[in-house]
Amino acid sequence: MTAMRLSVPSFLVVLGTILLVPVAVGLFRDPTGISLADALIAPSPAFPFGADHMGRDVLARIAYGFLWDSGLSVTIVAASLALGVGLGLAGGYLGGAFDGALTIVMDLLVALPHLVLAIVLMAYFDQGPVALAVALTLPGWVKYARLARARAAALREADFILMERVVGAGPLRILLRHMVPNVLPPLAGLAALHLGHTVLNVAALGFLGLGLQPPTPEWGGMILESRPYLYQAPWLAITPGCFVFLFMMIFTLLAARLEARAGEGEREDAHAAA
Amino acid sequence: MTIALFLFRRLGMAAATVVFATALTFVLTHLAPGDAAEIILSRVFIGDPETAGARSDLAVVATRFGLDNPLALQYLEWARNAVHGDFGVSIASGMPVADEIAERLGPTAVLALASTVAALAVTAGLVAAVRLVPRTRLAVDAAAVASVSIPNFYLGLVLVLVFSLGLDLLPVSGAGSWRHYVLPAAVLALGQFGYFTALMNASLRDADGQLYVLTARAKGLPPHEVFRRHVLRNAIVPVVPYVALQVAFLFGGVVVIERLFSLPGLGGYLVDALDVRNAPALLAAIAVVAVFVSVANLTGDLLLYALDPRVRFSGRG
Amino acid sequence: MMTSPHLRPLAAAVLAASLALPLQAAAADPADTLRAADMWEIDNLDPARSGTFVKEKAMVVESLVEASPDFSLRPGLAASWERTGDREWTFRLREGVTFHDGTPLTAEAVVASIDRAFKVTPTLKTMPQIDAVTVAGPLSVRVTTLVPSAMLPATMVQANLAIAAASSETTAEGTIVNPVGTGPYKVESWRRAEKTLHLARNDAYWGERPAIAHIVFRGIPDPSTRSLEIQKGDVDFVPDVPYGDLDMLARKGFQASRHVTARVYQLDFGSLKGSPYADARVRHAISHAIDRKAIVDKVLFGMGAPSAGPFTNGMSFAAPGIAVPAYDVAKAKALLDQAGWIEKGGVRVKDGEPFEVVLYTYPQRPGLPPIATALQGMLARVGIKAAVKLLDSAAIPKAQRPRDMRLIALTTAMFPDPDFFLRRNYHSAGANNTWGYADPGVDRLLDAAASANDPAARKAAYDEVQRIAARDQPTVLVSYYGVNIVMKPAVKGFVFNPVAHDYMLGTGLRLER
Amino acid sequence: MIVLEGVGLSYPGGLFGGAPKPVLENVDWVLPEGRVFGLLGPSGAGKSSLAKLILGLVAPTTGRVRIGGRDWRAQRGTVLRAMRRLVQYVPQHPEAAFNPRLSLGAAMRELFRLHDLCPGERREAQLGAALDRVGLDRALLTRFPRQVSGGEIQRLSLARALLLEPRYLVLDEATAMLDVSIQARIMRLVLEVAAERGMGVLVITHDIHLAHAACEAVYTCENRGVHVLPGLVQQQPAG
Repeated sequence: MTAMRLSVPSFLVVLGTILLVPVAVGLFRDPTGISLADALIAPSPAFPFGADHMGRDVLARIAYGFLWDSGLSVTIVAASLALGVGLGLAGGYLGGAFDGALTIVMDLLVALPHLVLAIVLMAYFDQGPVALAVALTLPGWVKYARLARARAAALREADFILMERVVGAGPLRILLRHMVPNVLPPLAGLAALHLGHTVLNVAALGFLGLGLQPPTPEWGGMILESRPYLYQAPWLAITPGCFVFLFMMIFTLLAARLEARAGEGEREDAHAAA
Repeated sequence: MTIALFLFRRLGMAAATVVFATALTFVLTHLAPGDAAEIILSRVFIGDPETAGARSDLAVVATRFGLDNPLALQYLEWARNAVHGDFGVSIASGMPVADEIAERLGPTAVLALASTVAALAVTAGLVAAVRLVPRTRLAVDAAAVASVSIPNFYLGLVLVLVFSLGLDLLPVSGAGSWRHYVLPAAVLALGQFGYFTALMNASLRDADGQLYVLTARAKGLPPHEVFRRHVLRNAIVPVVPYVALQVAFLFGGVVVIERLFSLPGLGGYLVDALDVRNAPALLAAIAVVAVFVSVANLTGDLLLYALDPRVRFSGRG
Repeated sequence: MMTSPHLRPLAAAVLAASLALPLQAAAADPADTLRAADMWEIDNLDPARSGTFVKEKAMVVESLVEASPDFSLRPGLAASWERTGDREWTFRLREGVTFHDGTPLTAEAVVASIDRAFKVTPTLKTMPQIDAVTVAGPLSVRVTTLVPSAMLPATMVQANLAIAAASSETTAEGTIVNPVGTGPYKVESWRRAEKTLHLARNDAYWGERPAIAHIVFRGIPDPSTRSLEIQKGDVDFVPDVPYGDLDMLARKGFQASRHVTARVYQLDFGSLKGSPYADARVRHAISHAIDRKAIVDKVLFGMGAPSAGPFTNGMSFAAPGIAVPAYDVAKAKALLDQAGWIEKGGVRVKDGEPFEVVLYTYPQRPGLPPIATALQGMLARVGIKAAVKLLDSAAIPKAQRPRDMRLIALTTAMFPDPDFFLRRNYHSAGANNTWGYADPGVDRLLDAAASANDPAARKAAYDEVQRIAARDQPTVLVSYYGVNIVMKPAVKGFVFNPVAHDYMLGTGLRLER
Repeated sequence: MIVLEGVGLSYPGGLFGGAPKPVLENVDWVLPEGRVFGLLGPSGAGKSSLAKLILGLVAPTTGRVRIGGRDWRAQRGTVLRAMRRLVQYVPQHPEAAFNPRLSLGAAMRELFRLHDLCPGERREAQLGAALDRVGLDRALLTRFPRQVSGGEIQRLSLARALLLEPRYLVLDEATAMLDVSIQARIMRLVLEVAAERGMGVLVITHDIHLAHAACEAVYTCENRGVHVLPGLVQQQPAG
């Protein structure tokens, strides 16, 4: 996505506004209040995005769905980042048997389709938010670890790291104070893209009935729940779909922006690892 | 590194992947809440998941399916049979899993190939447009962003509404003729071309800056000649291996799309197996997916190896 | 177009693959072919496993005994039966019946078929406890049971005990893939890759000859897809479209109908001991808190009906005089107050413990998650805080604590005898009775009725059990399960048979294109 | 005193890469305190490997490297940290010897915390004195490594080494990248400090003139061993 010539920052502001304004409004409304009398009401002043088959306010469910989807995705990306950078640095810096084992585990995990792995994990575990976070973090950390490991292996031989050892810094200090700050910046673009993908995957799992379970407001689950009413109430499917799309688009553009900043050389690493 | 050594390592890794994937799934299916014998008893024999069976029948089922053996032994037994092409009997249908899987390979292969080819064709068109038609860059970039951003299950719903019901052009679901593949393949292709376009554009830009391209320009060759003879050829080469490596990603999409369109392929089989806790079918499907992806990764690696000399020395991990 | 040499082989491969696919299934005369969708995958044709499909829908095989729409028994392949001993029943076969391959229906053929079914599906032999099935004469079959059983003829109605000829083609493991039966239709071809089964009329059928010459069945497990398919026009008959689609389909000119089946949505308590539900007032309060009519009308879009007892009015074994529990929030609140559960800030509390529970259900039956969500709202109104959680049905029992509830959909007549449901749910040793309901009177009534000979005495006992259950509310019945049928206008003569597990096509169908 | 006893070093050949590659074999070498030695040799001969062995950054494949009687390999924790202070290093590329994401001041101040060098209130004064000694302005401390000149950062590199008051200093082609006048000034500074503190110095270089000018004895590193360069030995001290 480096081929982006759109005026990315202004575009991001516009898209972000479209996403966040309804969310901000919807958070003041009730996402779970069931009122069967209001079932399948079309968009109107009382229900700007309509009401679903339980008479629940779709605007409120979109807003709380945003909290769930984005909150979970941020958690998953943060956990993947921490795990990936931690393991990757340790592997790259320590080398030896640990690095060998890490390489094998990473090769095994990249060779499996991530969504398939997550689907299988979700099907066999209690389908709550914790399980979902674990199921998507498990394959998610690998791309960070690959990059971090490569950078750490290069940094290990860097003069300034050698000098830290000469002046007596311990391995933990070297890792945290000197390696991490030098490994993280190129990962920002990757993380932005990962965040978008994670929302997409959370929603896809929800759509397959394997993600967060109803009545939790979650965008993919909302699309699944709306399928039977595609005719009478198409807005039920269209609205959450648009929000997933919007979210993913924002982070794709952001990733492009961050990647362009991170520079040409590191871009190639990111593609190879992704 | 020699090619033999490279192949040896990659094949070893592929085998390890298949073992890892199936062993993990095997353990998961056994750790899952709900007694395996109970599930088989009520779903296979009684045919009604809510109707509990008699205690005495549980023992019969456990013995017949070897469920009272230690877990490792059960896995080894499964693997031994799987190597001989015997994947056991499906809990959902009672039919041999191997037969069911064999029937479902075709639709998935057609879907994967058709969508990849279509995505590449769209990519080629867009890349050419950017080069040959002025002021299309913005539109192409926007299309690429939209492509990678749209949820495929959502796109599928919209396309069915428009093309099956609105315009009455294509079937809603099922298999049986080429027309059943048009919408699913289109959804997957529309989700993939953005990735290919971005990759291709980046690769083209790199090729643009190469010395021989500048030389060709300096010689006074017309721009489209330069593009065709020097830029394009050198830009395609690095992209080709990534197309093969894309298969793992594609499989995620196949699972969702086959479900959406009731297409009797491997991905739909996998999700159906999960729905009813059909462990034998799930294991076989996972094994086949792992083999598929491993072969694709291997192909991608070999292409990279053949096309990019640097890889020969690093071995890519 | 990119003229990369790498792409040409790919394109060729795709072309070859798409040509290798069979072209659109060429059915016989479309005017004489009914295209039907089923709600399950058509992935097995063994009557002993998929009897519901092969017998009730495809009409390829038949049972010794059949049931009338009121669930009373009527002759099937057996013209008559009688109890010839304490633990013995004898069935006399209908004369002049032949299988699709032309061989006659004999006692040997029946015994061989039933013995094979026992091997394929061992549970058929244990519900109830059958000892042996033997030949008693050329057209006479004897069945002996381990304990005296009054309901044996009813168990013979089970679709999985339908009779298939020994000539039926099987796999190496002995699963039938091409059943040869006695029914009004015979299998023409089973195209598994297309998920379709092609049937042709059996012109030598012993009973009423069906009007439609061919039926093509396609398995479409997704309800939304079935709805789309009939609107698109690629099928003539679909069961169970999304409930909300029915009115729209009727407006578009389709025949859309709702029917009640012998299945019930039931709210079970984790345990009646060591939980709030030990107090019958709490159970009644919950029952009164449920607006059953709103659930049927709004959540299920008119599918099913509010339930009184477990059996619907049309079933011969429903006890008279059992009413649907009234929806009465005030009464529910009063009962909870009496039981010591006092409202505090929206949640009821007793002994410092809030009434907070998990309500489990599973997603496989589409009505369950929305009913659970609606129940959550209704329980909240009386101060019971329930968190809805979806799990696989096999996983729920282990997750459930004594204070949790679960919503399930139970079949009430796997075979047409009241013993099946009442014993499983209300007998202290019943297979479903995980909540531990134990009433010695109920146990005595059920045990006596199981072996009794006199139909009137049995009926009286079962009616009494149903009344006691209504009084005690060991579980809360919410609503009967509904199924809907959507047909094109050209399909005529459909009569819903409530005995079916989903639906039966029947031989009365006609096509008027 | 730095003592190398029968030191050998070889790099592993990799999983499928054939036999290990020997760099040094059976080296016995003693470097007493308070003296300035030179080490000459073609590139790739193992000069840098020797430096890393002495600094304890690489463990010898055979033999032992001891500093003040202690074997590097046996040390852990606080003892190891204290031992690190004894030998300091000024590398060839000083601009790469500082973390690019830390200000130079932060990099220097870390040393105080690391070794608890002196009470907090005296640290700034001490840092100032160290900068004065190498002739640098304190304003430099707010900058980042890529914002200062080669000469400045080399001095800073020296200041960092001296701050820890080592008994030994290893200069690894430390002045090779600088122009001749700056090179001479820095060498003079090193020799002055060494004389003041009685510190030993090992000057690794490929510049034979520099070695002659500055060192009491010059060794060469060739054929996987260390040899005295004949004619230049002033006095071989006793072990």
